[in-house]
Amino acid sequence: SDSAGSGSDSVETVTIGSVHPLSGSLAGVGGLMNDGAKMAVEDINAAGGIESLGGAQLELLDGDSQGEAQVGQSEAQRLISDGAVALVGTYQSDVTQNVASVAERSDVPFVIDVAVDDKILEQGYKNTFRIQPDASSMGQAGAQALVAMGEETGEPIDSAAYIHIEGAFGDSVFAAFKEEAEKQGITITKEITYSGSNFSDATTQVSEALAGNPDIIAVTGYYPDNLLVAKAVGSMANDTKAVFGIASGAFDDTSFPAAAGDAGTEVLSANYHYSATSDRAADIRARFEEKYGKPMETASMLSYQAVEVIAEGLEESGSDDPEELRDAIAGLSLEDPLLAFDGPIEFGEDGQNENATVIVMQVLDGKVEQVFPQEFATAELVFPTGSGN
Amino acid sequence: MAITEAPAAPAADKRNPLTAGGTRITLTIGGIAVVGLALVYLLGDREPALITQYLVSGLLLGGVYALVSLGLTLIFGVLGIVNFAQGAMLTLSMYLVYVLQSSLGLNLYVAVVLTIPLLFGFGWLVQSMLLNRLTEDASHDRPLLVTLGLSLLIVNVLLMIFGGRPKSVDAPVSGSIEILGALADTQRIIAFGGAVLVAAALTLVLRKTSMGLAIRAVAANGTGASLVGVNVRRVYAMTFGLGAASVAVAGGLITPFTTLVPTAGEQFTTLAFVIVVLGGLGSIPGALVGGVFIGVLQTVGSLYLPGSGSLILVFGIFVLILFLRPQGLFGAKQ
Amino acid sequence: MSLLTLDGVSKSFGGLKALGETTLEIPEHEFFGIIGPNGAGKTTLFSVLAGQLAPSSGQMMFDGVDITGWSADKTAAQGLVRTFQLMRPFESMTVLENVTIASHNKFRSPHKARDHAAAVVERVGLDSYMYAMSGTLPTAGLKRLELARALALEPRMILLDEVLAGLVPTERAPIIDLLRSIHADGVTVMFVEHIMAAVMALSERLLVMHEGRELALGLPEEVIANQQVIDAYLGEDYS
Amino acid sequence: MILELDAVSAGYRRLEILHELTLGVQEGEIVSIIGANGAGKTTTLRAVAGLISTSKGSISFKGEPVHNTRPDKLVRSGLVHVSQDRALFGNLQVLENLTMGAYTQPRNTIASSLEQVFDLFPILKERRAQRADTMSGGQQQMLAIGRALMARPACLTLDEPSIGLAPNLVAQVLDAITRIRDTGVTVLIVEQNASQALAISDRAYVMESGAIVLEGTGSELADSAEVRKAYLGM
Amino acid sequence: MTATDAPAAPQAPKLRPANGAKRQYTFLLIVIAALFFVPYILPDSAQPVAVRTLIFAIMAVGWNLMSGFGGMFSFGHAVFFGVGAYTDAYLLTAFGVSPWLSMIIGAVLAAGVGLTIAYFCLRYKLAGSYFALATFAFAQMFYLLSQNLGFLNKTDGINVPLLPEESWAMLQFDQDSKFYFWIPLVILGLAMAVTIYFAHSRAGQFAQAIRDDATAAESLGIKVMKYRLITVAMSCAITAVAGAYYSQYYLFVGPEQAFGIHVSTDAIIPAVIGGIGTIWGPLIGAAVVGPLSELIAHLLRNPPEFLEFLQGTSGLDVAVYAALLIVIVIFLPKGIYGTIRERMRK
Ligand SMILES: Nc1ncnc2c1ncn2[C@@H]1O[C@H](COP(=O)(O)OP(=O)(O)OP(=O)(O)O)[C@@H](O)[C@H]1O
Ligand SMILES: Nc1ncnc2c1ncn2[C@@H]1O[C@H](COP(=O)(O)OP(=O)(O)OP(=O)(O)O)[C@@H](O)[C@H]1O
Ligand SMILES: [Mg+2]
Ligand SMILES: [Mg+2]
Repeated sequence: SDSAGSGSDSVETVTIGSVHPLSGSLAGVGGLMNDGAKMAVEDINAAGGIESLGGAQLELLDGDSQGEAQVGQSEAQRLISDGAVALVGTYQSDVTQNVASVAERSDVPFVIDVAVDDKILEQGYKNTFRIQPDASSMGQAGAQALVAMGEETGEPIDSAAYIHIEGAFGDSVFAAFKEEAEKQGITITKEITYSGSNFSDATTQVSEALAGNPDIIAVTGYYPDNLLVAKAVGSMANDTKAVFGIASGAFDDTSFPAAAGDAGTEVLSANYHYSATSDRAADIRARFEEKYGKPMETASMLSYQAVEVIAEGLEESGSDDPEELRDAIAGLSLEDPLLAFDGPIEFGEDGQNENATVIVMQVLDGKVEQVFPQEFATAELVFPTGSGN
Repeated sequence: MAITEAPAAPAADKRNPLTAGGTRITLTIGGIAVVGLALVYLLGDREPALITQYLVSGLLLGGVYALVSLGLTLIFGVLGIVNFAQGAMLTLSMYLVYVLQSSLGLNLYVAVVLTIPLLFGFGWLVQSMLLNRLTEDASHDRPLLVTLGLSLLIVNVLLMIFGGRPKSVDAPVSGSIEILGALADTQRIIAFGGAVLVAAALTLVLRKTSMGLAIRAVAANGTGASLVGVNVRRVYAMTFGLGAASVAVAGGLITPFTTLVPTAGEQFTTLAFVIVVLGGLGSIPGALVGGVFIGVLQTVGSLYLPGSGSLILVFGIFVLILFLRPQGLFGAKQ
Repeated sequence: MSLLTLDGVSKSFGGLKALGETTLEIPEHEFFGIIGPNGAGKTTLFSVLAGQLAPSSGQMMFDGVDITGWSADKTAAQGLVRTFQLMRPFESMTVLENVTIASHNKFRSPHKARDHAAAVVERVGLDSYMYAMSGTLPTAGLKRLELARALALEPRMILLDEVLAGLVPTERAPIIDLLRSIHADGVTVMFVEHIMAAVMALSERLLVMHEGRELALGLPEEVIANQQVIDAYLGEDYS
Repeated sequence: MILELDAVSAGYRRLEILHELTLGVQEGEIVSIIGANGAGKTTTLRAVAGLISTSKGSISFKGEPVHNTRPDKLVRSGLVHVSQDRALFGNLQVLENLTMGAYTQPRNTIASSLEQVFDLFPILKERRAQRADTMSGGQQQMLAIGRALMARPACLTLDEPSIGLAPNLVAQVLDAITRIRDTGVTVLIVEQNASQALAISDRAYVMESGAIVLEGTGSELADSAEVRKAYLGM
Repeated sequence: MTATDAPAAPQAPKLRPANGAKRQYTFLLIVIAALFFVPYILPDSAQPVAVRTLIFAIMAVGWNLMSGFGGMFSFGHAVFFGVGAYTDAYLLTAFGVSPWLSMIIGAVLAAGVGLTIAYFCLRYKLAGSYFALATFAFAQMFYLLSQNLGFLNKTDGINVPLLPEESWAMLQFDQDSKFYFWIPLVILGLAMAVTIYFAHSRAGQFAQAIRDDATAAESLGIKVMKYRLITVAMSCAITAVAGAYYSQYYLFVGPEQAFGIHVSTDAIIPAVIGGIGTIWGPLIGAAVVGPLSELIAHLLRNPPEFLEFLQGTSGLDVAVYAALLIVIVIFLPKGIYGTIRERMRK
């Protein structure tokens, strides 16, 4: 690809490629993410574009991975040869993997908005960055949050049963959780796995989890299956203190409270999340919802953020040369993140955002509220929850 | 229709395979199941209460599987079509229920009843517009590709209309009851009942109506049927329509406990094939028993093989049965 | 010395004994006819001999070799070849290709196999259909094709299952002549037929089967005079 | 004429087999078609039965044009075909096959039709609970004819009903056909056993390469030197 | 008695003299030579699609051997593709084995797996849809197994590490290198050559005879199981090479990419669309199907004015693709090549 810019400051448009699953089973979230990225581009352009490039306008080219790794890869290649100087994407770990290799070979920076697998950044690729926390740090942070919440409410947690999806995502979140939890004195009474591709009833998994009388049931997985888990817990007599999602695809989704009904009440979720206490985030969400008629989920906010990261990189480097852009992103410190993070967005050696972290949400009054830590809280934590009945 | 090369036994099953009860087979499967479960209870090294919960959940899951498979067994058994759009049709019916409920504010079960004729019509159209010619050519690769295309088409059109965000419906009943200390979700019990009802209704249609007679005749010999005055194309369309109508019941009854996205039904397609072949092509009781059998096998199996492990077991048993009893549990030998 | 010997050979399908214990000796170069009512077990006998079906009991010797339980391809390679009552052409192939398939088993060289096949096709009188797709042949052509494929294997003994059925009388004559010439070449022939004129003209010995068993065996004239044969098979017109 | 073919052309895909073929059958007749293998006899009956479409010409039944009409509609109007391969419902019982034959008839007539068929072929009554595909060749042929009769045809077309049958059965079947005709059914029959067929026929056609070359009464043709030489092998 | 005019004599059957394999080899050479220049014509952005199309074509050629020429309809070719893909990725990452060698090892392994599966399916006389479903079930088992096997990294899949330099031995080039196109092109050429050779060989003729009528073939002395298995082994081996190349080109393989249902259908669709059981069918089919979804997506991204309103509707491109697929299957019953050939013959 020879479309990389010259580095002069007479550029008119800078192209960013966005690869997300716009069709297939993940089309729902993929579409939201694409819209998030689009809106970021529009906002930046409306605010005068990239100043250091003489007010250059951003342009977003979108690619549809269809949820398949090889399609994602060829879409990424297409976008780069059509002039993209940076990529954002892609939601799925395997697709992200392939896009990361394209980015590396083409020397184009790639900012991962969502993709959880630790492994992606373990390849030693220098062009790939990730904003969200990775799987193992979420597991670890989840355990820490749990302990802290227990201490704060005076309801110490001694044991947990863990239900998670099979595969890299679930396994690594669980492993990190377990390590940290055991360090903190929490026993894991049971690890129960299920297959994500064929899961239409969670009663057995939940009853197995409840059999050990754990203080809490921890859950990691995607939307449909976690919804099933919540419903199953809701239907069974138990005296656990809480259902606690860690990197759960469902529990902090805006559609979850309605879908789960009573079973969703007071369910907790430790996850990366848009910052509900940030006015900037609130403004973006409001405009998003008005524009697209759909609530802006966290994943979508991450795509927005990823475009901002690239824009900031362009601003810093004053060049649309991908390699200079890459260096600028690597050295970035982006204040006022839209996500509830522990500080500015800064990438470590491996490209991971070092200040990425999870916060705890809870379903209260049919809404997802941020409850922990205190600095991000929008509502009062209820713990132990009513799920023990 | 696909026929194995296995030599035929004389007068194997004098009854008609579409509705044959297969008492002996039922007893055999029942026996194996009871012995297997007894072994699990005695030697399984798990708490009995837990096993009971798995068993009950497995039975109820089996009911769902059976519901989805009942329509397929007609389509596969009579028309010989490997219908890859089964899962997509299931999703379609779920969205129809959703639309009826959210736009007209109908009670869920009323919506389900209204969906039945809609899907019947859909099935009728699909068969008469897309598949009839291929069915007559007795080709099996082309219908397979057409239904594959159809499945993609349905899923993506749903995506275009409804987007990919999860939807949900309100159910008038909820909660659960206790059976032998195990918890059984009311909606799933209703779905199970639905499966039995649909099976009974289909059996009645096949046994007692002249259309049922015609369907059986077409299944036995298409040309022969046309030579006694059966409008074969109409029977094809009717059969696909009936298959689709059963799918409507399935979709409607599982909607309350399923996350409604355009790909929601997909996970059932594969297992439905396993169940239909297991039960015997075109056998209504076979689909029912096969569904329950697979549901229990998968669920109880997951006590020892968690996650996808129990599915390997399911496919393993499937292949074994294909080898040892290719006509399926309830199929008469060809 | 007998070419083919059956000793107590039988075949059952489930509970049905399609072929009862049969003992039979066919000397080299005999022209041996079989008749019998529908369902008597004639085709079953052929299938057992040719290896399509494994016998339920008994022993079969061909050319001094025990062929009991042999598969069809092995039996054919040994020189015992059958044709089918319901014709089974390889429909995606031309007539010549059909026959070449068989002659490939005799000749490794593709050219030799082809030339041999072409000669056989001519011999059975299908030369004008040489390159026609076999699926479009009329009945008479298919019957000849069945014969041609069997002949291309240069068998020692050939089992013909109703090669004349479905042929109009005028079509029968050339096939009957062909069978005679095959026999004259030294091939032992065993055939099943319902067309009595041909049966009488061709058979040196005639076996009548009934419900899987031998009802009569002997010279054709003797056999058709047998009252039991008339009752079970021929009907009053022949009495 | 209850059945009339006028300059009918038909065939398979692009291959035309029948070339402007013309023939007719009077009510209450047995008419047979004889001819060489591949002459197109089966094709003719299949065109009449609606199993293949015609490209030219017309077929009329009871005065109505019926070419390119679906087989099931023809059955309803009384034109019933027994195909060469019998097309029985193999995994259904004999009785079910027969009942199915009366698919187009009012239910209350089934019993009396059955009685007639059983009269004609007592063996079917005896074996009514047997699966069709386990019956012997001749029995299956009787079942096929019996099933056709259940539809109470005005006109019955039969394709080689005696093929592969033992000599005594050939006689039986042909005899049955005469008796069927005697009940008022018109019969159009294709037969290899030309001499026996001609013996029971009122009229007959000789077919060659997809067209009619000779027609006459059964005995005329049976006596014709030309026919004897060409088709009877005498 | 009336005599009608004797009709015209039956037309003599059309002759179809043997057309040796030579003409087909020549044609193949011309086609491959012409395709050689494709990377010079295509824009960079289309090259990945071209490579993907070639991979489809190789799979389809492999599938067609077993299912088209051999008549054993496989609905589980993902098994062989996946075995090839994983063999490559695993041997490379675990032992640093060169992909060229892995292709051969993968092919041999896949042939072995194919032989085992086919042997049992054939032994138990599965045919038609039953055979298809059995192979499908095996593919599902492999899929589930690969998700559960630790040495294959479970659901994580295996990454092929990126090399700093181009390397022929390790089959890695610059992202836009034309070799990424030419190598599968040569593999495709070889696979086609194998098909042509096989179709005309004694073994291939036997296989086709068995497909048409196994009982008749056996009674003519053909060892049915042997020739069926030969066909299966070749088919699986070719498909595995496609899989190995996949791992090298995409540098990543996981259970879904290796054994997913869509992999099996990717092998079937081009062959059926092009013409099943024909030599050129899979090639033509792949050439049509491979770029189809891309073309539709392209059209919808930059729609002509009257279609402007469709822009950005997610799912539309796949829906259009699906509709076209249905139409092609229904209206070209013998596939594109099969239909053309039939027209020409008549
Ligand atoms: N594969 C099979 N399974 C069960 N029964 C069979 C099978 N093949 C043949 N039979 C039965 O075995 C008996 C003998 O059949 P066979 O085909 O040998 O008769 P045949 O003497 O050749 O009759 P025809 O003159 O009608 O050809 C029949 O009753 C038939 O129904
Ligand atoms: N399905 C078909 N496709 C192509 N050609 C066919 C088909 N069926 C028959 N034919 C051809 O049509 C011609 C007439 O066949 P038809 O069966 O009508 O003859 P027939 O007079 O009944 O002869 P037979 O005595 O052999 O039954 C033959 O040349 C035959 O090869
Ligand atoms: Mg016979
Ligand atoms: Mg005929």
